[in-house]
This record gives sequence, structure tokens and C-alpha cells, in this order.
Amino acid sequence: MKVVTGVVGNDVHVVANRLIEISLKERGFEVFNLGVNTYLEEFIDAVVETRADVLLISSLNGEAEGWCRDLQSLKSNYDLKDVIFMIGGNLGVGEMNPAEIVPKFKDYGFDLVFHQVDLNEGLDVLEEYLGARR
Amino acid sequence: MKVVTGVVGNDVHVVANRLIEISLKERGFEVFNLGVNTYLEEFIDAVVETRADVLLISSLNGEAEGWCRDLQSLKSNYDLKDVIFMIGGNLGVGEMNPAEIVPKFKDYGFDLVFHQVDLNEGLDVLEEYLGARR
Amino acid sequence: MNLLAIERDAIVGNEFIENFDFAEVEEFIKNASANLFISHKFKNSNEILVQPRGGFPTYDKVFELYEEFEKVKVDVLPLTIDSNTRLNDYESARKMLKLSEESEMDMLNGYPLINHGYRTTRRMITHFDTPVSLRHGTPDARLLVEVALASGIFEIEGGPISYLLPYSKNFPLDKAFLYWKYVEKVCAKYSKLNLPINRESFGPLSATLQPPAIVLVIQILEMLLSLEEGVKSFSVSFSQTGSMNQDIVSSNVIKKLSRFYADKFGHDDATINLVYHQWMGAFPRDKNFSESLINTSTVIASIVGADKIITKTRDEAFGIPTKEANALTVANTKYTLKILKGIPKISDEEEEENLTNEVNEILEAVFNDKADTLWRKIFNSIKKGYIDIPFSPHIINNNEVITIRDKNFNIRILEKGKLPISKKSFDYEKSKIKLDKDRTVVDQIIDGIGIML
Amino acid sequence: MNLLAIERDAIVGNEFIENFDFAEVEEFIKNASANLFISHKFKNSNEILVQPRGGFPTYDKVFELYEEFEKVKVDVLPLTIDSNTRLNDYESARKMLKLSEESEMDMLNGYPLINHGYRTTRRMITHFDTPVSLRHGTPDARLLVEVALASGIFEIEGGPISYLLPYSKNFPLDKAFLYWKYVEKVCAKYSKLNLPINRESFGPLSATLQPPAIVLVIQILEMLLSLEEGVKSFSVSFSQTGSMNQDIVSSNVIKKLSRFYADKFGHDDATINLVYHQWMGAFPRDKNFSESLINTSTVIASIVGADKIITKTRDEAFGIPTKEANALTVANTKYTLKILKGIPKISDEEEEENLTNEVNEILEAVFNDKADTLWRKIFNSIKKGYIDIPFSPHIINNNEVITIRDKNFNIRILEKGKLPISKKSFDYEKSKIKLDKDRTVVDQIIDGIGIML
Ligand code: B12
Ligand code: B12
Repeated sequence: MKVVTGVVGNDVHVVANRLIEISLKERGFEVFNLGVNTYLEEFIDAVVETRADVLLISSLNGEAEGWCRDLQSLKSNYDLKDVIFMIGGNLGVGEMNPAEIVPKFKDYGFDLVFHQVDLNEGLDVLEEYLGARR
Repeated sequence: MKVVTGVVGNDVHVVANRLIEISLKERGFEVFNLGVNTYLEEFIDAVVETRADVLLISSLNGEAEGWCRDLQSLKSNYDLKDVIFMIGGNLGVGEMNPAEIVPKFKDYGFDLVFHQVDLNEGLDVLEEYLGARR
Repeated sequence: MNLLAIERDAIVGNEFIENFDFAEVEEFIKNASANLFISHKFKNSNEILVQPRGGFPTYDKVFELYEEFEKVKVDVLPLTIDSNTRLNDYESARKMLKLSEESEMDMLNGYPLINHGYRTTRRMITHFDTPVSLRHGTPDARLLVEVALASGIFEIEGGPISYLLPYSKNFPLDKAFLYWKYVEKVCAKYSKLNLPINRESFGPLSATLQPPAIVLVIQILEMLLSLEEGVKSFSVSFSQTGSMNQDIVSSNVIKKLSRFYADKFGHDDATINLVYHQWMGAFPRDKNFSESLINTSTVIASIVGADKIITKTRDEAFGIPTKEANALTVANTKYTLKILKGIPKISDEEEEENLTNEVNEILEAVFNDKADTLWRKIFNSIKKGYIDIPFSPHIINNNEVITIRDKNFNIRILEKGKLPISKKSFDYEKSKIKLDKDRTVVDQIIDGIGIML
Repeated sequence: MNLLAIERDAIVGNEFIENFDFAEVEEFIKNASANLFISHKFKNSNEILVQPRGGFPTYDKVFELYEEFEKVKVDVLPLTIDSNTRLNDYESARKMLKLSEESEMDMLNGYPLINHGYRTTRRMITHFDTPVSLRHGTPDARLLVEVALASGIFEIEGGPISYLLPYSKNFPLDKAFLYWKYVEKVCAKYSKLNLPINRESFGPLSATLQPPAIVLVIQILEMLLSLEEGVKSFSVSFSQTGSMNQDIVSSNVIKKLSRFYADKFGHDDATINLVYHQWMGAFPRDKNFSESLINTSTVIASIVGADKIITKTRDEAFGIPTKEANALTVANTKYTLKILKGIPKISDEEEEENLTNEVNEILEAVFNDKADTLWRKIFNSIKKGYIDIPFSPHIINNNEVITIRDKNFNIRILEKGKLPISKKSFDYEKSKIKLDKDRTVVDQIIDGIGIML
């Protein structure tokens, strides 16, 4: 299984990103880590290029929404219906209600959305999700 | 002006009592300080004996109500209508609503009631009250 | 039947308690769970134990309080006794307990243990299976301690000086010594059946401008009185002074001297622990400030290397805290202790030397008294004003010692009264005080009382 | 017209800003109130200054935030810039500011100063008449700083290393040096018109397991780069390490060495201040624990004797704090600083010697580089991995240094990569580390990241 990961937008929070890479590798995934400050277009390009199964985006600094609202339209340019789109971190500025934020990002085209959820909890759900699809 | 003061009931909090004595003296009152652990009967006896103008009771440990509910009946045994009855400190166990506690103690026969009010604020009010009566 | 046994029979024959079955109580203590003994926990833990304060009139409210504490993994549960029971006024306690049970309003500021009795209370203590510490302030605690031990409460706070001078107006001091001797004897006796019962002295005293030298003297003397009767586990204590440095100095000196005097009097088999009380004086009215104050106390407890910390709550200025507020402090305190690592070893030689000298000087004067027993020497010393605490409500207290804060909030002795300290020591104290000439001394003392407001 | 003047003209000619009137700006700075200068406040205050963090997209929300801070008597106001502006992406900032203004929802995590402009912003700054500190994280801060100074913001945080390695992925390092040289020059120039503009370096860096030796090296180097251009008031800083002792050691060494190197390079007329950051790493999710953590940081700031403390809030783990939460920390921090008296002087000779050696060893290697100017020496040293910070997102960072916590939570160097420290120093580091053989090193590093959770 191939995963493309990184931190979206003008966001330099790198600590979780490093830990996600380690944890994904421990779980047996092949990881392409684009690091911080990665734009949505770069993510999509990498997914297409590597034929990844999962795109795992982090956003910590609160500005995810501004950077991800165009996902649907980008997706439509490529055949990416088998790719799992996943996002996690701090998905809004200030204190957010997860009950509002999750549906919003699902609307933008994400399959799995984790607002302030520990990375390993999120990766457990990803593995379950992959298992169920098989 | 003569003031009888002290701390009512099984209450040993002496710090405010010492400061009240100092402040009353500075304000020119003649002070009879019965100290801590003083029962209501002892206060009344002292007021009668010294012909005091003011009875100033402190209660800090929260048990004032149990010790003061009989004031009306004690008062009725003597001619004390010119004496000002004053109480202050922490007038209940736990956190109390001053709006409820003040009328309750007025019912018991106190003219001036101060729940968690600084002693000097209370003494200012006493002096005003005395001024108004003159 | 020896004298103690006769006295015990008389004590438990009190009209306010149900029939007292010594044989059954001994059996219970013999088989009691190790978890009920704080002496066991002290031995087997590297962490500072956290103990809140608390007690309510009714059984149910104490039970709920303990449930709340259990959730936050409290180390030691408190049982605070109401002030009527503290003054052996069981009849008033009974009346107000009844009123509290009927009205859902608390008419007592603690748990009237005598009225509830040991059979009922033991049910609760064994249910939680956590050490309980008895907090009272009673000069004559004989009955109270019998009932407490029978209930499974294996730490008893107090002592003839620390629970008399701050807590009573005219209870006879000589009696207090004899009644506490009884308590020590009973604790020592039961300590042989299972693990040691822990005794703890109450270092905060009147909690207001108490000079460290006198606090330490009283701690050491109560420790010696207790060990003399056979107690094997003892905690000395003091409360935050207001100056971090003075707290550190006090703790370094008390650790050194309590061990020194215990050994000197032949008690090298006794364990001595150090307890730190979060700020015991007047609290600010802003509850967030109270929390800052409490957390600051916790940091200092870590720095001084206490074995146990006794907590306050954000409600302190307002009244007996809710169970939630109380549990919150425990959780926060445990969190802070957990994150505090890399605590430096600190000492201040000059201050430590001065405090050591003062304590030794006063103790020497006490030991030199002509009386035959230690308690009589202490009794005479208090009468002579060798031991004299500020803000005591008790008539026997000499009331000549006056203390004031220096610019670093250290408590300093301004008037030494009859304290038998040397000229050198007193000169040191005076050299630290800078009075403000434009204000009265009383106003400056009041400032020192209100430093945390 | 000299080169700097030409460059300045070009910089302020940016399409995103309104016409820039240098003459008017000089006039404004010449006559600006002393209260706007933190350098003035440092000089005239004995207390630790308290500065929160904070910034919102819209003018009105920042104004309300400042009003809230004013109520609690803040010492220094922050102006935190959003992350688009930090990366010179003024167009994204403009769009999101517009969205924020329309929707009442904040689409930016700070104040887009360029888009608001100096005329507007100055109105706010002069209204509050309190020093404002610019917090950004921008490698090319030339325009930002011009606008800030023109607005009346007389403290500028950052530097070519501390605002690049933790804050950028691929911004060219050599350019960062040149752009920051511009900033220093402008600050130095304006400092002559009135009181000194204060510059501050950002010691927390990536805020995660940063070894004190590297933090101190970067602080001293950025200080020298700044003083070299004529700045006269500079603050070095570091953030809570997680070990109280390591904080104390760091502060003792940085105070000593920053003064030493400033003097050595001929800047004995410059004032050096010390800034302490409350915990900058991952915060707990329990807001009460966050408050305990914050207060603990405050106590440590007092102990290390900082000149200024920069605060966090109970909301840290959740997002940009509300203005109320932010003001609450300021009030609580000021309260704790007020009650903390009698702070002992603490030192740990062995640790201080080791840290001093490490810093000197790295600095020596930097100064020995063959390049002609200080910035080029530093540039080369970073490329060679002589300066290498853990958890940097930047591609130039060598990423070979690995740190881990010892049992007292001290940060220790496990892998030294190319750090030019002596065998003796590295042996000292290694002697403190006790790895748990049953668990992976990575897991033990992750534990060290999460100590405050
Ligand atoms: C360290 C830190 C920094 C460091 C970062 C250094 C670096 N290069 O990495 C520095 C000091 C440089 C920094 C800068 C800034 N920061 Co910052 N920072 C933090 C802090 C304190 C800790 C982050 C961290 O490392 N945590 C440890 C790692 C392991 O955990 P994590 O990142 O929190 O991620 C966890 C989860 O979110 C999850 N996760 C992450 N990604 C994903 C993905 C998936 C799919 C899943 C399932 C889970 C998941 O896993 C992790 C473990 O549980 C947080 C607050 C906090 N969390 O306590 C603020 C915080 C993230 N920062 C914040 C901000 C705003 C900034 C700044 C803009 C400055 C500012 N205005 O205050 C700049 C950003 C500049 C930029 N261009 O992005 C805000 C974000 C606000 C918001 N969302 O509303 C926070 C929340 C602080 C705050 N309350 O204001 N920061
Ligand atoms: C110091 C102290 C002690 C010391 C007292 C030493 C001594 N002998 O004086 C010790 C440690 C011995 C102690 C013991 C106990 N205490 Co105590 N103690 C305090 C504490 C921390 C400070 C009191 C103090 O000295 N303040 C400084 C002085 C100057 O101010 P003050 O007493 O608060 O009084 C002010 C006002 O009330 C006012 N005032 C007082 N009287 C009057 C009268 C008038 C007319 C006016 C206008 C104003 C006024 O003036 C003062 C200045 O503003 C308070 C909590 C707090 N306030 O922070 C608890 C507190 C008063 N204690 C309390 C209790 C319950 C006890 C105990 C029963 C133990 C227990 N269960 O915790 C025992 C009491 C034993 C007994 N028999 O009474 C409770 C009372 C609870 C309630 N009302 O609901 C308090 C509020 C703590 C708490 N939150 O639980 N205590």
C-alpha cells in the first residue's frame, strides 16, 4: 500500500508529520512524505505519479479550509475514485466543534476526517477502512 | 462609644478579631474584646454589663447560623433596643449567596450584616449608621 | 488491668457512642489491608503523596466526596472533623448533624465522627481501601482517636501543642499533654499489630506569620513526645511561608534536625516524613488567582522535596469547597508533580545556619528546664514564653513575639519576647527587617498577612 | 542615495501596500511616546514584563483583544502575523482577510499587517500607548518590518536562523541573512531618532527537544549579527526545556555568555535582556492541566530571573485562544510573579561548565570558518551541519542531530551529527542517557515530545 503524506498550505508544523511517517512505515505502508508547505496541486500530482492508494494530509495551523476547498474540482481532473482521501490535525482556527467540521471536510471530498485526533487512532481507522474495502 | 466584640461559637479564627480590635481603637471606640469561642449569652451579658452601644460579632468558620438563631429571644429578656447588633465574616458553610444570607440574619435580629466583606468596609458602614442615628 | 486499659474503658464509655468492642477492633486492625496504612505508602512510593482537605456532616456526602477523589487517583483521603466535635461538644454536633440530614443544608463544617460511630465509618474507609488521615484540631482527642483507629483511619494528625495553641482558647495545657500521651500510647500499641500507625504534627499552627524557628521547635518536640511512647512513623510538617527561599531553608533544616534529635533520643528505628501544606493563610477572592497560588505551592513542595503535600482549593476564600473543586486541585496537583522534573538541590548556608541556631537555642532552653519529664519541660517552657506563637487564641500563649515580613516576604522576628534565642540570632533577624518609617508597624504587619490577596 | 535607501524604496514599492511616506514615518518615530518603547520599559522596571501571544485577522478583533489585555495591565502587547504573510504570500492573505471580514469567521491565524497597512495600524498602536512586539516567523521580513516600525511597533522578533530553520521549508538561507541585515540596519537607523528599537531572537526554534547548546549558539550569533549593524538593545531568549534544572543552567550560561561575546565584539554599550517562553511544545488537552503547566512556567521564569515572559493560554491545544482566555493568562501570570518572593540563587556547576564548553566549542568552529564576514561563516557552518536543530522543516538543516530526554527530563544529545563539540562534552551528554533496552529509541523520543500531555 502506498501513501502520499505531507502538511498542506503555508504550514510548517513538522513534528506530527515526522511521526506519521514513522508510524506508517511501522504499519507496513510505503510512504512518500512531501513534508510541510505542500500545496494541494503538488499532493495530487504525487498521488497520480506514485499511483498511491491513500493521500494523507495534515494541517495544524488552522488554515486547512482555505487550502482544501478546491479538492472536488481538482479531483475531477483525474481518475482518483479508488484513492482514499484523508485529512487530520487542527482543522480550523480557534476552538472548533468537531460535529460541524467533519461534515464540512467530507463535503470538500475527504473520506476520512480527524479533527484533533491522535495520529495513531486515525491510522487505526484507516487500516480498518482499508480492511473493509477489501 | 463602646463596642463589645468577639468570635461566636466554637470558632477559633482569631486573626480578623485582632485586626478588628486595632481598627476600632484607631477609630476612637472603646473596645471590649471577648476573643474567640464566645457564646451568644456571654456577648449579651457583656453588652449589659458594659452598657455597650454596639455588639460586633465575627464568625468565620461557617457555623454562625446555629449559634445566632436564638438572638431574638435572648434580646427580649433585656432592654437592648438602642444597641446596634452587627455581624460579619463567613456566615455560612460552603459558598453562600449574600442576597439570601443577609435577610436571614436580619430576621434573627441583626441590624448590620456583612457576609465576606472586608472589616474596614464594614466599620465604615457602622460609622455612617451611627452618624445617621444621631 | 493496667492504668491505660482502665482509662480506655472509661473513655469509650461515653454516652454519645455505641458499645465499643476492643477485641473486635484489634482483630480488625490485625487483618487490615496494607493499603489503609500511609506508612506503607510512604515506604513504597517515590512520588510526593497528594492529600486534599475535606469533610462533610453526613455519611453520604463524605462518601460522594471520596468517590470524586478516587476518580482523580488521590493518594491519601482526608477526614476533617467539625468544630463542635473538635471541642468535645458532641451534643451540639448531634443537633447540627440532625439538622443537616433533614435540611440538605450543611450545618457543620466537617464530619462528626463520634456521632456517626466506628461501625458505620469503617464501612466507608474499607470500601475505598486508601489511607485516610484524621484532621481535627482537638486538644482532647482520646475518644476521637479511638473511634478513628477502630474505623480504619491509620494516620492521626495533631499534638498537644500544635492542636492547642492555634485551636483553643482555654483548654488546660497540662491536660492536653496527658490526653495526647494517651493517643500516642494507643497508636503505638496498635502499630504492633500490623503496619505502623503514622502520627503527624500540624506545622501551620495559626497559619499567619508563624516564625520558622518556633514551627520547627514545636515539630521536633511533638515528634519526640510521640516517639517516646513507641510510635515508629512520624511526619513533621510546615506550611508555605510566603518566601520560596524560606521554605527551602525550613525544609533543609527540619529534615536535618528532626533526624538528628530522633537519633539523639534513641529513636533511630523511627521513620520521619516531611509534609508540606499549600498556603494556609488568607486566600485571594479571585478563584483563578487561588489556582495560581495553589499551583505555585505545588512547585515549591517539589523543590523542597516533601513526602506529602496537603492541598487547598479555588474555593478557599469562600467556604468549604465543593467536592468538584476539591478533586480538581488533586488532579492539577498530581499533574504538576508529574511534569516537574530536574528539580535542583538548593541551599542557603547563611539562612540555614541562623535557623539551625535558633532552633537549637530554643530546644536547649526547653531541655534545660528543671522538670523531670519532657512534657513538663515543654509545659513550663510555654508558660515561661520560651515557645510563643503569633496569633494564638489560647490564654496561655505568651503573645509577646511579633513577626513581620522582610522585602523578600521572609517572616522575621521583630519582637522576641521571652524566646531564648541568642543575641547573634536575634541580630540576624533584625538586620533583615527594613521598616517603612512613614507607616505604622501594625499596617506593615497587616500587609504581611495579606501578601496573597 | 545610498544602497540601503534604494533597496528600501524598492521594498516599500510593493503592490500590496499604500504609498509609503518615509519622511512622515521618521517624524512619527522621532516624536513617538516613550511608552511605546520596550527598551524604555526594560530600563525602568524591576519586574518581569508579561507579554501574551495573539493576533486576529481583522482590525476590530485585534483592537478588542488589546482592550482585554489593557484591563489586566499587560506590559507588552503582541502582534502575531498570519502564516501567509509570514511566507510573503500577501495575495492569499488578502483573500482570506476579505473572507474573514465578510463571514465573521477567522480564516487567518494572525494579523495580515501588510494588507492593513501602517496608517491604519498606527492608529491602534498609539491609542493603547503600550509597547508592541512583532511576532512573525518570516525569513524575508523587510517589508513587514518597515510597515511595523512605521506603525509604532518598536520591538521586532526574529532573525535569519531562528526564523528560518523552524519556519520555512526552502527559503534560501543566504537571502535570509541579507534580508535580516536590512532589518537590523533599519532598526539601528531608527534607534538614533528616539529610544532604541529592541530586537529579539526566537530561542524556542522548533519547540521540540531543542538542545540548549544549539539554542544558545543561535541566540548569541543572532545577537552579534544585530549588534554589528548598530542595534543597541537586544533580547536573547529560550523556552522551557521540561527540566527546571536545565532551564536554570541555560539561563545562567546564556546571561554570562551573551554579555561576554557582546563585549568581546566591542558592543559593551548594548543592553542585553533575557526572555523566557512558557512551554512551547505540545500542550495537554485538559485545560486545567494547561493552566497548571503555564503557572509552573511562570514560577520557573521567576527562578531563572528573566526580564520578560511570553505566555501561553489554557486553549493552546485547541486553537488560537479567545481574547478572554488570553487575558486570563496575563492576569494569572502577573499575580504569580507578584506573590513569588524570596527566590533563591541557584546554580549547578557541573552542568553549567558542560553547557558553556559546548557553546564555546561550536562558536569557535563557526568563528574559525574561512569566510570573510560573520554571516557567511554562519551560513557555511549551517551547511556543514555545525549548527543543526532537531525537527526543522528546512531542507538546508543537516538533520543528523538527535536528542532524547534523560530521566530528569533534561534534553541530551544522543547523536551529535556534525556538531563540533569535544569528546569530553559528548561523553558528558551520553553519560546522562539511560536508554530502555526493551523499547525502540523512536518510542522513547516520542515520550520526550509528549512529557506535558
Ligand atoms: C510546536 C508548535 C509550533 C512550532 C512548530 C515547529 C515546527 N516547525 O514544527 C513553532 C513555534 C515554529 C510554531 C509556529 C506557529 N504555530 Co504552532 N504550535 C506548536 C504546538 C505548541 C505544538 C505542535 C506539535 O509539535 N505537537 C506535537 C505533535 C506530535 O502533535 P500535533 O502537531 O498537535 O498533531 C497531533 C494531531 O493533530 C494528530 N495529527 C496531525 N496530523 C494528522 C493527520 C491525521 C490524518 C490524523 C489522524 C492525525 C493527525 O497527530 C498528532 C499527535 O496526536 C501547537 C499547539 C499544541 N498542539 O500544543 C501550536 C499550534 C499548532 N500552532 C499554531 C499557530 C497558529 C502557529 C503560528 C501561525 C504562530 C501563531 N500564530 O501562533 C506559527 C505557524 C507558522 C506556519 N507558517 O505554520 C496554532 C494553530 C491554531 C489553530 N489551529 O487554530 C496552535 C494550535 C497553537 C495555538 N493554540 O494557537 N508552532
Ligand atoms: C488561617 C485559617 C485557619 C487557621 C486559624 C488560626 C487562628 N487561630 O486564627 C487554622 C488553620 C487553625 C484554621 C482552622 C479551621 N478552619 Co480555617 N481558615 C483560615 C483561612 C485560610 C484564613 C483566615 C484568616 O486568618 N484570614 C485573614 C483575616 C484577616 O481575614 P478573615 O478571617 O478572612 O476575615 C475577613 C472578613 O471576613 C472580615 N470580617 C471578619 N469578621 C468580621 C466582622 C464584621 C462585622 C465585618 C464587617 C467583617 C468581618 O474581615 C477580614 C478582613 O477582610 C480561611 C480561608 C480564607 N479566608 O482564606 C479559613 C476558613 C475560615 N477556615 C475554615 C474552616 C472550616 C476551618 C476549620 C473548621 C477546619 C476545616 N474544616 O477546614 C478549622 C476551625 C476550627 C474551629 N474550631 O473554628 C473555613 C470556613 C468555612 C466556611 N465558612 O464555609 C475557611 C473559609 C476555609 C475553607 N474554605 O474551608 N483555619
